[in-house]
Amino acid sequence: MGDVILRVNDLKTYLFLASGTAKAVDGVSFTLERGKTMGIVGESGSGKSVTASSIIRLLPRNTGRIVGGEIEFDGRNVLRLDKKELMEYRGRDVSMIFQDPMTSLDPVFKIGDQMVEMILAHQEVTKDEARNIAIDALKKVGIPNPESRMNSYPYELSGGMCQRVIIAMAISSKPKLVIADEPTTALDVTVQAQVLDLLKEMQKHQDTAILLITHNLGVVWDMCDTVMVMYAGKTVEYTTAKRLYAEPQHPYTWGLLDSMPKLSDESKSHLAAIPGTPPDLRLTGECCNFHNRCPYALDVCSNKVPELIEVSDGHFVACHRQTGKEKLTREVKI
Amino acid sequence: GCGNKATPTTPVTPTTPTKAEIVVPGTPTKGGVLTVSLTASPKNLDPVKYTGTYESQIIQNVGDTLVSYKMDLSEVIPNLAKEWSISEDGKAYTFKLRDDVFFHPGKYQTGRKMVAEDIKYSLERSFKLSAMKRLDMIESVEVVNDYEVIVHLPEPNAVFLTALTNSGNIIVPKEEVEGWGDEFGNHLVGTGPFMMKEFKLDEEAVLVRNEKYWAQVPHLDGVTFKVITDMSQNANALRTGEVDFASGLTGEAVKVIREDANVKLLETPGLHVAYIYFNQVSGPTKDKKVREALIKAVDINELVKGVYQYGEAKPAALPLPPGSWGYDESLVSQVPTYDPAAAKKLLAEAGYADGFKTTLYISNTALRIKMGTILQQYFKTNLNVDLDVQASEWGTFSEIASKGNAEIFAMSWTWYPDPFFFLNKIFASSAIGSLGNGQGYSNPEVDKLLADALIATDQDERATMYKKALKLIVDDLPGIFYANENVTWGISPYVQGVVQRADGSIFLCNTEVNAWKVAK
Amino acid sequence: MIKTIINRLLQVIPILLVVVTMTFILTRMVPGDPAATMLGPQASAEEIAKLRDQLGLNDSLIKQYFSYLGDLLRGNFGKSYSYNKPVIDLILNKLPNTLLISITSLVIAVLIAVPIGIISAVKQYSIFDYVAMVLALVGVSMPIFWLGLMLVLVFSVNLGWLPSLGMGSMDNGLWDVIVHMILPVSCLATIPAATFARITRSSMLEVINNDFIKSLRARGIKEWRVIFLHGLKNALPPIVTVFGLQLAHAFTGAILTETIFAWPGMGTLIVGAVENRDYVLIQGAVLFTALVFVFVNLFVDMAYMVINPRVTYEGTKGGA
Amino acid sequence: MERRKDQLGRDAHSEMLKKERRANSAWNMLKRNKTAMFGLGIVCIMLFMVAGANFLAPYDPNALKLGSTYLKPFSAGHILGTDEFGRDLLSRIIYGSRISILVAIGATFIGGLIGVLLGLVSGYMGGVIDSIVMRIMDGMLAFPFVLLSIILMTILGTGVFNVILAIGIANIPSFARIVRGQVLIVKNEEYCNAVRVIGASGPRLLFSHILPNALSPIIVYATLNVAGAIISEAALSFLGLGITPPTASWGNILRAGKDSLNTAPHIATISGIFILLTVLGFNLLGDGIRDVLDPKMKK
Amino acid sequence: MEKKVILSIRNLSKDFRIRGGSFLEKPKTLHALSDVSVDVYEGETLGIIGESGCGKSTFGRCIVKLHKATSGEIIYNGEDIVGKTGPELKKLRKELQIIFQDPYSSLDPRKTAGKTIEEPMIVHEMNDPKTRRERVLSLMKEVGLDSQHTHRFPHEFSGGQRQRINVARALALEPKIIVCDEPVSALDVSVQAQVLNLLNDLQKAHDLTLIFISHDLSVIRHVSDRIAIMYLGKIVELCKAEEIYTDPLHPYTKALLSAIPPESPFEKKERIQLVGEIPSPIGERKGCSLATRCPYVMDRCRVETPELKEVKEGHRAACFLYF
Ligand SMILES: Nc1ncnc2c1ncn2[C@@H]1O[C@H](COP(=O)(O)OP(=O)(O)OP(=O)(O)O)[C@@H](O)[C@H]1O
Ligand SMILES: Nc1ncnc2c1ncn2[C@@H]1O[C@H](COP(=O)(O)OP(=O)(O)OP(=O)(O)O)[C@@H](O)[C@H]1O
Ligand SMILES: [Mg+2]
Ligand SMILES: [Mg+2]
Repeated sequence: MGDVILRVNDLKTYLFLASGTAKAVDGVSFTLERGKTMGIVGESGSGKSVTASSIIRLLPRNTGRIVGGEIEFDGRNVLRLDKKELMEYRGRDVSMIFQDPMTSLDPVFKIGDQMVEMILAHQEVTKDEARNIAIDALKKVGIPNPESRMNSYPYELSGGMCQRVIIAMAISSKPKLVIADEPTTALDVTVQAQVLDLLKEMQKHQDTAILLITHNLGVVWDMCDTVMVMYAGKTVEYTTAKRLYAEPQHPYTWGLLDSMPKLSDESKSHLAAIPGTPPDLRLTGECCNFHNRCPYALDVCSNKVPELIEVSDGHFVACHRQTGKEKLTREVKI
Repeated sequence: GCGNKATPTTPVTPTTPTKAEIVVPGTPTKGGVLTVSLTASPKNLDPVKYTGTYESQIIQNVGDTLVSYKMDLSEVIPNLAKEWSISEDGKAYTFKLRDDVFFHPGKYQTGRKMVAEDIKYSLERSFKLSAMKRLDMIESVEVVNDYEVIVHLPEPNAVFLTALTNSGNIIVPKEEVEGWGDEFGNHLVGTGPFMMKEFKLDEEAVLVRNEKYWAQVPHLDGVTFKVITDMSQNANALRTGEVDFASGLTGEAVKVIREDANVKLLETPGLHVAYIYFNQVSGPTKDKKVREALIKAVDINELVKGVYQYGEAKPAALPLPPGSWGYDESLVSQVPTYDPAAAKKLLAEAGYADGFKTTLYISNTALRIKMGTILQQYFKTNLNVDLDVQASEWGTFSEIASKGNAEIFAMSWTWYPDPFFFLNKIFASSAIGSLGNGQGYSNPEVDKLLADALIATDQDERATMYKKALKLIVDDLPGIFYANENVTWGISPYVQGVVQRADGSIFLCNTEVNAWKVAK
Repeated sequence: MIKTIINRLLQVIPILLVVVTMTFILTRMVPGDPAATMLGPQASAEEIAKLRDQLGLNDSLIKQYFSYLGDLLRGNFGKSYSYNKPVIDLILNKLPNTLLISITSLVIAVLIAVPIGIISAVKQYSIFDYVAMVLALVGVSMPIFWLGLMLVLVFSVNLGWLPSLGMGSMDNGLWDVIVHMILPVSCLATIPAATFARITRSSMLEVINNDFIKSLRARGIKEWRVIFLHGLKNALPPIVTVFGLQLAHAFTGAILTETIFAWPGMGTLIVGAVENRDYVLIQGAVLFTALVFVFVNLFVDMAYMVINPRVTYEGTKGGA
Repeated sequence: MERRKDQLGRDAHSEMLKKERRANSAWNMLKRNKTAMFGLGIVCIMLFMVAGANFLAPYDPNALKLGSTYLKPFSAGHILGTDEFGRDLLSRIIYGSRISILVAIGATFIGGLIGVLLGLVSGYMGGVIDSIVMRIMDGMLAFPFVLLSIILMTILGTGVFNVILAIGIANIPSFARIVRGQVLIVKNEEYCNAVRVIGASGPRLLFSHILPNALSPIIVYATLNVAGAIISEAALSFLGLGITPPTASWGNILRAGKDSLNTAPHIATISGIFILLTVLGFNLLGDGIRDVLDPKMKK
Repeated sequence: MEKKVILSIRNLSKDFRIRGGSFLEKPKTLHALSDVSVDVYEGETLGIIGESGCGKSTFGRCIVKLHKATSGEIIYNGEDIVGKTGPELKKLRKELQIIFQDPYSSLDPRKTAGKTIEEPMIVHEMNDPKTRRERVLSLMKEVGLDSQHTHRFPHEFSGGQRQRINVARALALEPKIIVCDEPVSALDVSVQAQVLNLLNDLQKAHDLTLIFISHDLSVIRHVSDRIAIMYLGKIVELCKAEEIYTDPLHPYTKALLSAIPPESPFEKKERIQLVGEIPSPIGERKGCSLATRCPYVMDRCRVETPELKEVKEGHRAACFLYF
């Protein structure tokens, strides 16, 4: 066990909506070590972003509330931070990078001003020093002419540049953890590659831990040490990336892996799509959420919530079929 | 008779027994600026260009006319002219001028003496330029010497002297008029008790005392005329002390002022007739029977009570105000009185047993609308006549009414005490097409009498002719002459010496009056 | 920026042309004769005819229209029939007074309403929010003249605190003018204030639900900075637009308010012009009001450019 | 057990969806919005007054009783008192609602109809037509409203229909602008391209797809506009250009009340309150509808 | 195996005029598509790939005549369809359909699924109302929608289902060619698989020709027979699907391939960095559009524009490295 920076245990975050309570996050557990990268994958709406928002305690006002579980960051209980500590926690300890770079910068302020504002908020420096820090950070992320770029408005930059600015901001205060919520989904592949490289670079220099949320398994393979698979608000599988690729255990993970078309795949045969749709998050909670789409479902699956069990060292799975005696094996199709 | 009638000599006294009036000392003191509110905005103070009575209120305090009306309007008295004589044929008027009259100092003269040339200049200017044709009866003005002029008329005209009293005919200095040109109205210069200091359009006109006024030195330091178009605000301003003198109060404002112990209400019968005029040429009202039925269907007393709820008017019967010397009390009994049954019968005789539909055109003022609403009710219940009330603003109303397009219209008329200004303007055939006789009244006998009365010079002789004409008119039942409004002023008790005239003119200082303001 | 302004100025021309033409047609359609109205009830038909001739009203409409246009091009707005004065003088005399109360009332409305709107948005669904918004609704629902008279009754007549009318005079010091402005300005400010409060709230709500606000919070920026700096600046454009529209409304509202408070502004002029069928003056007044409207909107657009850097370049930027 | 099994099954899910659809239907969302329901309540009461004036009004609204003018509220037989002619104020308010609300709705309808058509055509056609129509609309907008109404009223003359027409005409440009803006957005939506691709005609696209999708803001604006039109009617009456007497409208009751503010303050106050309430009602309702329609518009 | 050319695109260009903020400013020209030529064979799937803004959608839209091409020819059934209008165009619409990228915005939110699918038939006056309704049901069944869903509105469907409605609408006219403009990029991986499978099945069943646009190389690779790679409004490489992985020629293709994330955590990739930003398509350009970013750039590339030429049998590239 290395140096754990973030530990999330059985996190439950519910959204209290007019039409009912959506259990957006309903039992998520994982640990993240310093300097490592963890990926969270899962279908759209499975609660990835809500998990991330819970970690920095920025839930939708009025509706979202953390109702259970623990979040521990660097030995501190995040759920108990007061307002002031929270301000320092956000931005200084943890930085967040959102999916769409264009919408995560204030459109009517120059990027330089926004960077300086953030630096001033967390570091005891003068305005000029903050400016220099910002320019340095921009240089690091490979933005040409950082001095003049400081005076650009976000719309004057391309998506990739904006994302680099955001990364520059994220690293300027040397956070211990960067949460990247789908940081490259809005970008082209070539730009995506650059941004990912940049993240890796930053991690190498600052020994930052990264929590990377993505749809794209390829990105996970490229970046992550460990992976958590989420389905309908729950952690269904959690292990190292290599092990997940080589010996995935949860039937949902299998579906996920199989439904991705492969570049090297010659055949134009059918992709293994997972039939059906994910459940409504207001209805989950009393059974295995995947049972109605699972080809291997047993009676017990519709009665009992499977627990997240460590089936082998560092490999957690929440599936009734994998914790019993008779384990399922994946029909591997190449 | 037509109910209680007010005679011109009976003053209307404000009587609210509960009101504890503020009593202020009655000896004149010098000083103080009097603030007077006007209910409409004076636009152009150039005497030949002014059109509204609000303008004349200011002009007549700045300038003097050759002759003027006595404050009780009983006769024309000397003013700038000491005396005058009329030639035998009535075509030449010789005026002897005062020699102690000075113009206000202005930009183009320094307050020189007024001389006969100025009379010539001013009167001829009015003759030529006045849009209102205030002096269209003259031919020429002849200067005899510095203090004597002769005005020649092409034919005798009985109202010439009256016309001279109009503030459009004040005497002005040529230098100033020509110096200022179009701007003269903003820098009016005359010979009157007050000098114009500043004129702010739609806002106020500031006048200051003329120390060299020939008649007497005004007590007041000055007068400020303020424009307040909203009637309730007029009353409010008087009550808050923002103005000292609110002219032309109507409606509730009258009551508010009457009941406020801190301010006084002055009322006097006006030279005013409010009337409903039937179309004489077309429509059902062409038939005299129908007109009689309509007249009989309305209880004038009730109507007036309903319209003038605060006692701002008296019921009337004749098309002349009691204050005019042509008025003939004896004719009042000739006017049909309220008799719904007879009215119904008459209407049936005229062939409208089931009533008919007709339209009343009025301008959209509160008083007129009230009248229309009540009239509607009378016509409907007593005659089953459906009266559609069309209230439009003045421009539209006058267009319809003067073109003879209204079956019935209602308005009011107020002018000089000379009957000419009522009867000739409203009933002479020659006036058809103007708003006065928009309904096309035409009676050759009346026309003759009116024409003769205009050239006769003797007032008694004229009065007889007008009374004859009035009788003929009343017999023709041209309309319902239902009310004489009072001239109603609200005034602060600290203001003294103000005299009300039946024509509503405000004179703050002349040969007869000199108002003053007591310091609080 | 300069180009955009010039461009906007060019666009003003067709609008003004429409306004001028419309006014011309409309005024000529209004029944009633300027000459007759001017001369009053006692005038005779022949007097009226003479005056019509003097005023040039006997020319064909087409001729009148083009001669009016020609005069306009030469910067001549004509001469008012009823005042017998150049229209331009009349307007330049009154316009500042109207602008004084309409702009003051707008500024006050903004100063009061924008903070209220912001707090309402931030504390959405709180008691403050509900009370503020219901008051705002009552504010927009208020007939302005009714409000005006009530204000006078209470503050001038009954309490005697404030003058009920007029403009006061600088001769008596600035304070005199200010005191006179209080009632008309409060009367005029009510509706804009209510509108600003509502628009600020909704615009703010939209902005604070944006991703970048979440990002700012995630960066640990202080809440007041997030709301009042970033939030407000982003929420400003609709507020600025409404400011422009409200100025036009305040202008119109001023017509009623001025009547009540005897404020010597465009209101008296315009109502009087219509009543007197003073075609030239109506035309001039409308043209100037339209000019004010158009220029205010021009300023609004410029303000937009300053607030929102994107607007200037909109459209010139293509591709990714 | 069996039910549990179906927990995440198709039936349960479609049941859920149905429930949600019901809950998210515009009406139900509106029902949850308390202020909007309050507004709707007021509007309904007003409409009830309009419809049932004959039964509700205790007196003939135009019957004069010159003996009992200016009775105070709660006088015997006259709950709201009487006016300057002794007419029952309650009856006049009730009948006045007919005129005021008819005028407001009528004016909104006229302004809306013409404005929507102009906006549709100009937004859809673009180019020269757009420029011409919009310049005219700008010109009308730049024309001071009160003046436009005064002039229109003077041209048209008094009377209910003319009041409707005058206010309606004055409302055209705002409608046209809103619709045009909306059309410009909607016509570039992908689903409109989809309709073009299947070969649909212009009118079909315009009326079957663009118009329905541009409608929500128009409905909202129309509700708010009704409120504005009530005030406009009152303002016209205030200037003496409104409805001809003796017909009651809130505006002319208010105006007459203004002339007796000292003697009978209740007249102006009561009519003012009715105007205020109705305007408030329509505004609340309009706001509510906007809130309901908004999230969907964004998606 | 000689395949029949169903659609032949010759030197197709599309410029957009970008009007400045004011009408004093000179409008600029954006070259969204310049001089594109390609043949589409009957029954095949032609994949188009390229980065955002390179003109893929413009290409698709020109084909279905949502855009009017600035120059060039689109020859369908031996006729140039670029200038067609009126009834001729309407007839053409039946044959050429498109499925849009965003399943959410491409359905009229106020029309039920049934109405949406029925509308093309109404427009083209196909069948009587009753058969039309039957056909709607059969189409829905074919794309895998429940017949209960006819009366539902778009917002009541999931993204995958919505895309199925789009497919059904396109199929209603029995077209020969369907342009699929990124039909799955807005969808989740698992749903993406469902839709890809559906398209695959339908193509077989109806003998459709598909022009499939995507920015995801694995998807393109999976569905296409041939692939065209676009860069800044031009096709830079055109080859059989297999060859793109095994034998990419154009430097841009190579860079693209190297930028794609690995397929397993065991695979380590060597990236070909494309330095610099993608140039703007606005204004005139000279030389190869990749010249600013290409690692193999030669002097020639900056002045001359390479044409798309056959480098090998059935494999074309536009790069001076090969000629
Ligand atoms: N502000 C919100 N209001 C209501 N529901 C929300 C809100 N945010 C998220 N949800 C719901 O919570 C659930 C989880 O959302 P979340 O954003 O975490 O999913 P995700 O895994 O990040 O999906 P994606 O991959 O699409 O980003 C979803 O059902 C979503 O609809
Ligand atoms: N209607 C239009 N007006 C002006 N420019 C346009 C228009 N449509 C597209 N463009 C421009 O043309 C270029 C090509 O656009 P296109 O939509 O074809 O790209 P794309 O390859 O489909 O991109 P994406 O992957 O983002 O969908 C872009 O620069 C775009 O901004
Ligand atoms: Mg997410
Ligand atoms: Mg595209």
